[in-house]
Amino acid sequence: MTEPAPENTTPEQAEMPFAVVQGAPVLQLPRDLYIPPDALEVFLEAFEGPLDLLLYLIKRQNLDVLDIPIAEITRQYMEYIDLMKDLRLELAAEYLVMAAMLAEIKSRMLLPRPVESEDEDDPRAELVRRLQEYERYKQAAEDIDALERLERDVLVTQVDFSERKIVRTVAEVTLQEMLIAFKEVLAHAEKYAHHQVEAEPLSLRQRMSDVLAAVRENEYRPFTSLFNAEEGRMGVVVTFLALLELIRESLIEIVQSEPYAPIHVKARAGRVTEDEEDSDEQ
Amino acid sequence: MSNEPPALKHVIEAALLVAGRPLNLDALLGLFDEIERPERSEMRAALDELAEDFANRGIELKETASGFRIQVRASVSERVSRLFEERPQRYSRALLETLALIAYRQPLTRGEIEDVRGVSVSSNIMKTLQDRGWVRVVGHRDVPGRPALYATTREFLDYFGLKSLDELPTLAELRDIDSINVEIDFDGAEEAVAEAVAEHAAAEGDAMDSIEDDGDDRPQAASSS
Amino acid sequence: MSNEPPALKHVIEAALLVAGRPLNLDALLGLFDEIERPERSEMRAALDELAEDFANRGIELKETASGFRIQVRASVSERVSRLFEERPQRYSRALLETLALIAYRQPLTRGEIEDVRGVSVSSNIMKTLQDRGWVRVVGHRDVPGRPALYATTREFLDYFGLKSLDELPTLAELRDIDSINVEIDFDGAEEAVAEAVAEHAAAEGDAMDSIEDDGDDRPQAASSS
Repeated sequence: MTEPAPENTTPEQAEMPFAVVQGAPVLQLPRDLYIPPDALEVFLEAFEGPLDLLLYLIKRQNLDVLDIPIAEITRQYMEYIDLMKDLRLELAAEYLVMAAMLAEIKSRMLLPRPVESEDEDDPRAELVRRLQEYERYKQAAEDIDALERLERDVLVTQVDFSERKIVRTVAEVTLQEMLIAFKEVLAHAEKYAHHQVEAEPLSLRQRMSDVLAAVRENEYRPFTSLFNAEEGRMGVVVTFLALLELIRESLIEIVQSEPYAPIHVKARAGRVTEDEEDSDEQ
Repeated sequence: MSNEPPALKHVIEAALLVAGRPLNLDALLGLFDEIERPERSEMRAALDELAEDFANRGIELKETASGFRIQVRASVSERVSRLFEERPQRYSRALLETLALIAYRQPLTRGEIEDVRGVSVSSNIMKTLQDRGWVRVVGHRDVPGRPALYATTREFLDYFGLKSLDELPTLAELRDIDSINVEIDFDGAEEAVAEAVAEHAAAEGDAMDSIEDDGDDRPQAASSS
Repeated sequence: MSNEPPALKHVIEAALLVAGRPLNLDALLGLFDEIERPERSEMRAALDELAEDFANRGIELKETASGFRIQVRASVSERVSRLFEERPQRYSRALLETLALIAYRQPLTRGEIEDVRGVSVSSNIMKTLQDRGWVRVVGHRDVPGRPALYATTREFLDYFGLKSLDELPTLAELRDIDSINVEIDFDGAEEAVAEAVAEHAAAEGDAMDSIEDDGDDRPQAASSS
């Protein structure tokens, strides 16, 4: 909100004193101030529509919205409408609709009213309702505008943190979760007889993987180099069984150039793929 | 610098300063592994301490809808904003009134906004409100044409420094035309306050006062531009 | 907030916190009109005070070539960095099943996993498992298409706290356990494995002796790198 420029007399009703004397309305209406035509244009454009203009006319005269002197307000309203027409301002249709409504209320006010009048019988009731409804949101808009808001009133702090470490986190999982998941696969797999998953020593499976990872297809590796005596008899047995299983699954080849010559092992697979290179880096 | 681990409030301070967004309690707790994680009550206490530390400074701790942020106080912002050439955008009355209607009466259609304001609402205004992220379409009214229903967003609350819609300024009471002839008694006055907004009628106290004051009690009504 | 004007150091602090760039002495002096502008010496003194205020805090005042800036101290930097972590998603059931199948049936191909699971295995799952270092390709099956053979890694064992795959429950045990308790007595499982191996070995009795002699000189090279 800004202070109004002196000559513009912008219609900021909030700045007007508001002192209604109920039951004794001030009938001595202040004279309209003279407004130069160019200022008038700015002035009129400042209104947010007919309700806004009406509210201005009412508040300017310290009148209560609930008790509008319709004849007088209608006269003033029409003066502004005529002015706008004279100035060839583009007049929104809503202004004319309001003019018609005011004229209608005025004529109904002239009719004699029953003594016990219900409020819906007051010809002004609908207008009063609309004016009040508009006024409260007009006020609410001013209240919202007055809230401390970002950029205009408060600034958000932001410290540069470009040197931050990029932390990549990965999902965590427990062994238990994995086993439960697996149990369900098993249950599923068992429904299909041809996919029986048999019990077998896992160390054999692991050793198969280890051996397979250690041998290359285009490189003969001494058979004996696959064994580690430090593992003891059991370890050696497991390695051997792993080799047998790998041969059975046609995953490795055993080569012996002549009887009693050293035995060599190589992978049956052909070229080393990129996959393999990648996984070897780990 | 000493080798002591930094105080919780100083971790919070650093986090809020670099985050670039408001952080809620959970986000702050998320800075810690489970083992070392402070209790929520400790976190709250540390936030209180931090707010106190800022008491006479140019910055303040503010909680809004999305969480906590550290902001420069209004009293210092004006000077500091000299750093920026760009002036903050100003908003027209038409836009603010439209925003107010959506805030207090959400969800509602453009036609319903126009009914209250008595003039048409330009598409530009609706677009600006949505571009700013203050307003969004939350559905469509089940009437011919299926007009969009608008509501305010969390960004709206953050921008205006509110924790929730409850913190919006109280809407003025509607008075009944009958009250002209009756001793002023506003107790029975209109309760048809916007559905989405909590009623603050009690807190507002005497409706007459609020009308007479006409906004005098609002925080710093006209000073900032 | 009191009505006193904020201390110079607090104006500086606020300015540095919102500027988004380092501010030199001239930029800071530019916040003030000529009449109210502090002396350079006052500005320097205020900067020194501010730097002192920051001692023991999570932030510090730093002078760089282009001016002063406030930055996060190394001591809290790591913790605060967590704000920028991407929240990890939980692994899907499909991924866990795939991992378990590889663990129990290795080495095996994707097609073989699919046969057991009855559904296809997405490339994404295989990639995630390999990125995580839990699974690797150890070879290719010599069949048309030469599919990759997958196996678990040492990292897999480490992650799940296993010394070897033998510590996993046997398939038979898995079937019987309703809710699997990971702390089951693995000794029993090991024994079962040992027995199975022994039986197997007994059947292949002859071969065993000769191999024993051969394996002396070379360390087993197969464990994953």
